[in-house]
Amino acid sequence: MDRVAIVGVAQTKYQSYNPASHAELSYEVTRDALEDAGMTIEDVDNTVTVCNDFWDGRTISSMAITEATGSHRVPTTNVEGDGTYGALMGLMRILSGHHRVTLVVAQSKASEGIPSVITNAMFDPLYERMLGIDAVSSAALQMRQYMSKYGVTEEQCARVSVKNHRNARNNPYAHLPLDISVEDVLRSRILADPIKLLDASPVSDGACAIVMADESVAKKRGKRAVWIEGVGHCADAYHLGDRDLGESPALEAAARRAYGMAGVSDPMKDIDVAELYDAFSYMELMWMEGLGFCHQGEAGAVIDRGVTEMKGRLPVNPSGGVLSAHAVQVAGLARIAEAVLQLRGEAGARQVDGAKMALAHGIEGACGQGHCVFVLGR
Amino acid sequence: MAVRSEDLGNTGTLMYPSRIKLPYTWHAGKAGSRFYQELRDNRRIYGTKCPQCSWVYVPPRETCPRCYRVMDEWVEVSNTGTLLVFTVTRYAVPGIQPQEPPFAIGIVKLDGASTGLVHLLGGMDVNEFRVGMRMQAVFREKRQGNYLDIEYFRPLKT
Amino acid sequence: MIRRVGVVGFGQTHHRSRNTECNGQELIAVAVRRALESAELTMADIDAIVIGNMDHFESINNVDMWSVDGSGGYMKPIMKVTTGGTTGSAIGHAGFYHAASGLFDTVLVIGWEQNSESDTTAAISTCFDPITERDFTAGAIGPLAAQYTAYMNKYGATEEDAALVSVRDHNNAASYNPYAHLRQTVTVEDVMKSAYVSYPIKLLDMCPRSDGACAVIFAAEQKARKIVDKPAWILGVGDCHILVHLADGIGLASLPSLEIAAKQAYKMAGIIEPFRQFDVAELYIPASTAGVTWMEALGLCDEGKGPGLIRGGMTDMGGKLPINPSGGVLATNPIGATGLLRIGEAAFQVMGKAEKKQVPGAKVALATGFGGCFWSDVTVLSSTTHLE
Amino acid sequence: MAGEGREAKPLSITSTPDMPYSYHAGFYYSRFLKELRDNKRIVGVKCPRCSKIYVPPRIVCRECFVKMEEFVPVSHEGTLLAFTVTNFPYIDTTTGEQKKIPFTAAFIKLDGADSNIVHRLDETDEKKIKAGTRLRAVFSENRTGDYFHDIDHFSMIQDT
Repeated sequence: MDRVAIVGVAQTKYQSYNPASHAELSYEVTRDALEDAGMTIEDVDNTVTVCNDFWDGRTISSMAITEATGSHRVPTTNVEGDGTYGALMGLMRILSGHHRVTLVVAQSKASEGIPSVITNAMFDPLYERMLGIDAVSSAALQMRQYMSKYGVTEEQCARVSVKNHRNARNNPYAHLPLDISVEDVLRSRILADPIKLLDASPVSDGACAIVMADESVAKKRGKRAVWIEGVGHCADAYHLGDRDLGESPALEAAARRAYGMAGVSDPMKDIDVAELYDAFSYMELMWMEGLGFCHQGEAGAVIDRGVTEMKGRLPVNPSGGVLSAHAVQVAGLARIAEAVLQLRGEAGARQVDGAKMALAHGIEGACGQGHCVFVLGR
Repeated sequence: MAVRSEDLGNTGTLMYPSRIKLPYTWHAGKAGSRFYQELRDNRRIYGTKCPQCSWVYVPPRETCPRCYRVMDEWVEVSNTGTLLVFTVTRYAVPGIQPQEPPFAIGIVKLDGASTGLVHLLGGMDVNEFRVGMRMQAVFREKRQGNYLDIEYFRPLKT
Repeated sequence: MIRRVGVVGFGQTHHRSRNTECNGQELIAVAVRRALESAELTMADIDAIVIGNMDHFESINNVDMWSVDGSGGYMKPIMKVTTGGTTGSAIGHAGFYHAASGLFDTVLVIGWEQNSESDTTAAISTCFDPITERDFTAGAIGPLAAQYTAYMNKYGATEEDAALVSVRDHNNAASYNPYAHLRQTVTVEDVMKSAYVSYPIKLLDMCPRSDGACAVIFAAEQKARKIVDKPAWILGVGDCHILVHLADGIGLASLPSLEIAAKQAYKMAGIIEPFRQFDVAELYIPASTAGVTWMEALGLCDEGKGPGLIRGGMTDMGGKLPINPSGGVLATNPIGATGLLRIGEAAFQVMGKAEKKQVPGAKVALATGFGGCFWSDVTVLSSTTHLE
Repeated sequence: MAGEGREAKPLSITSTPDMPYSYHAGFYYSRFLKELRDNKRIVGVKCPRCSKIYVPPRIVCRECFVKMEEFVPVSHEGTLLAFTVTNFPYIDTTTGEQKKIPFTAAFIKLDGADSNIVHRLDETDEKKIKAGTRLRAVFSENRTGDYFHDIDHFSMIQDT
């Protein structure tokens, strides 16, 4: 693979609602990412937007941010999926040799809609949709399956939430920095058993942009260039009943691909920091297994040992993760942006010392049906 | 009808209330039409069987997702099965929920099927469901050819 | 190093007003199987999938994930791209970039729409700004009508010129394309007698909306050569999505986005004299009037000379540059598939596989996409890796 | 293998999903809506570089890609550029009911603006409408922060 780097990143602060419009939010991160890259809009030769017609309440949702992201000036496309998929599209544009600098912008104002109604629309209108199932209740089925299959406990899942909300206190962009205990999580209101309020991410408004560049451009950015070492994506079966919800074979396949490209043989050893898509507490544990950081069913024990804490061997979600800020579609791109800050040594109070290789991860669909994995290096 | 824009908190900006409300007619297709016809007319649950991997899919599909083979073998499966997982939804969402919360949803692996069927659970207190329970489909009296022709799955009396 | 990419397979459904026999996934599978058959491939040969449609036509969120039962995406890389009317061309370009990136060798691209599942006009109306435009706008016909009125005034084009485009496309569909949705021959008189939808555009000047799916397989050069003897090489792609507000599309003399996208694609491909170099074109024209006016944006004629090409039969089958042998969008419009159909049809032309639609000896083809807010995508395909 | 080869009659599933959205007007549209509501004023925003005035106001000049911050009033009057008399039935997605037809969508360039707006024209007889006609905004008495109704419609200015 030719070398492509991320040379600029920007995020808004994530919050329960942001008064800026889709275009205004997108302009803000476009401007800031370009500034971070030391570039102007003239340097950008193509863009990728990440918008979703359901969340944005608009057919051709990318239309709203076309001008605000400078996408009307250059070749552009819109990926409807997690932001990591948008970044992947941007990467492919550069790897093709036809483009040198890609701006990727993801934005979400989930506060405009009703998340349950919107995520209910993921389910087959001929079948499961009529059950009123949504992102939360489907995840509850997965959490139960995962726990009963491997004996992972609600306490272990709660520990993820405690860790990530605590980490979020070091992240100025986070929506929900909290100082909570395992008890607080266990005692929080049950949404859909076994998922409790503090096992679930909030839904946030926010935007994120990254600037990617080919080697010739990126080299001029010196140490601020963070290189894309590997990428992989994959989808599992659609109907929940077709899947073993306690396993994530699609993540394993995506990771295998990304690791193969990046030359990662022992992820726990090779990767210094990971930003995972923990829309629910249990997901961080499941994804760690899918990513090969530990064996199946062992992630509960791993978090018990503090391995994924800031001072542990593999800090996971120093940013506070998706549990602490969940702008849908944006969240995966935000994982990439956070990984970039880590590798540049610019992550401030959430910095993992000496991080050289980072992993960023996004999910798509219900219960992590689809996964996209990026391995980034310094 | 004019809409009244509301102040969005203390941000000095406005919020414009609107909606996307539109009728849809989804075609049930080859597999879905037959599935629902059998359910409606005969209270029978059918799946399709893959000629390659031999999985029996319920609800039936025309194509095996795993092998991408056309499945034209129809197999009747039992209306009883095993509860794989469940949850109890305890929050209300206007417009999309078939019942007032709390209500239980589970995945039941019907005897003879290779896949689980996601459906409503009933017939007992929502707090009493357990993984591994034997379940049985309760068919609706007035069946219309849709997913709720099975009203819910209830614990199988032994 | 630039990695060359070719189209190796193409399949489509028999498009119809209502396809009640298939659900969405089954519809997709029909097109996918035909595309695989055309390239003598199986699903196991596919490395990645790109899919696109417009969410609110079928009210399904995360279609990439939902599609897996029909698209073959189980345990494969799959992503969704959607850009409105340009969705079909945008996913085609996304497929091109998948293969050109070196990350994937063989890429399946699927566009589909089951338009009969909802009120298409209503669903389209939701693409306009909810606070300043949506209440008044049911589509782009107003601006298109205004554009043609201005063009008629300026260049002496007539309503009959647009009718000739409608006749050409409808009759091509009827004569040559068994997959087309509308397969009835029409005359200029028929078109002229049909009711005005928005002056000067009449009912028979307009595209229908259809149920249908299309699949195109792209492959990187070495793989492509192994799959077929004569791939359709993608020599150039361009896309330009210019506006946000529909009202700002008024007063566009031609279609600036098409001109810009064409320039990008022509530059990549080395097209200098489009009219001479192209042997056939599949153009996304949403109304026959655009078939008169937009040729100049593509550099196929000088400003104001569109009517001359049409009247002289230059774009008919047997003419110097046949346009829309398939019947184009005026005959078939499953919206998320429409732009990809243009690429697939153009590819089969240069592969010599277009059957009754075939333009004899076609070597270089042009395909376009239109949608969004006067947005355009352009693709240049050729039977040779370099233009002669 | 019961019932092999039996073809089912195609069935369908119908439903009318209702998805509420509270669209955030943002800083630019909010100013626009409030000026309409409170002061019967139509405001645009001016590009500091090329001086183009955009109505409705928006954050960035599409020509210069610079942030615009200067709000300026434009006229209540303008020129009809194009129109569509919509006379085919379709569903109003904000209600789920049939849209009231016919109505005329008028694409208008207001005096003082460099971009166009769309609004309703109070004439549905196509023969009586001509592009180039001068139009004037007619405001509602009861204004609520809804562009579609705070300007009730546009009317043709009669020659005097």
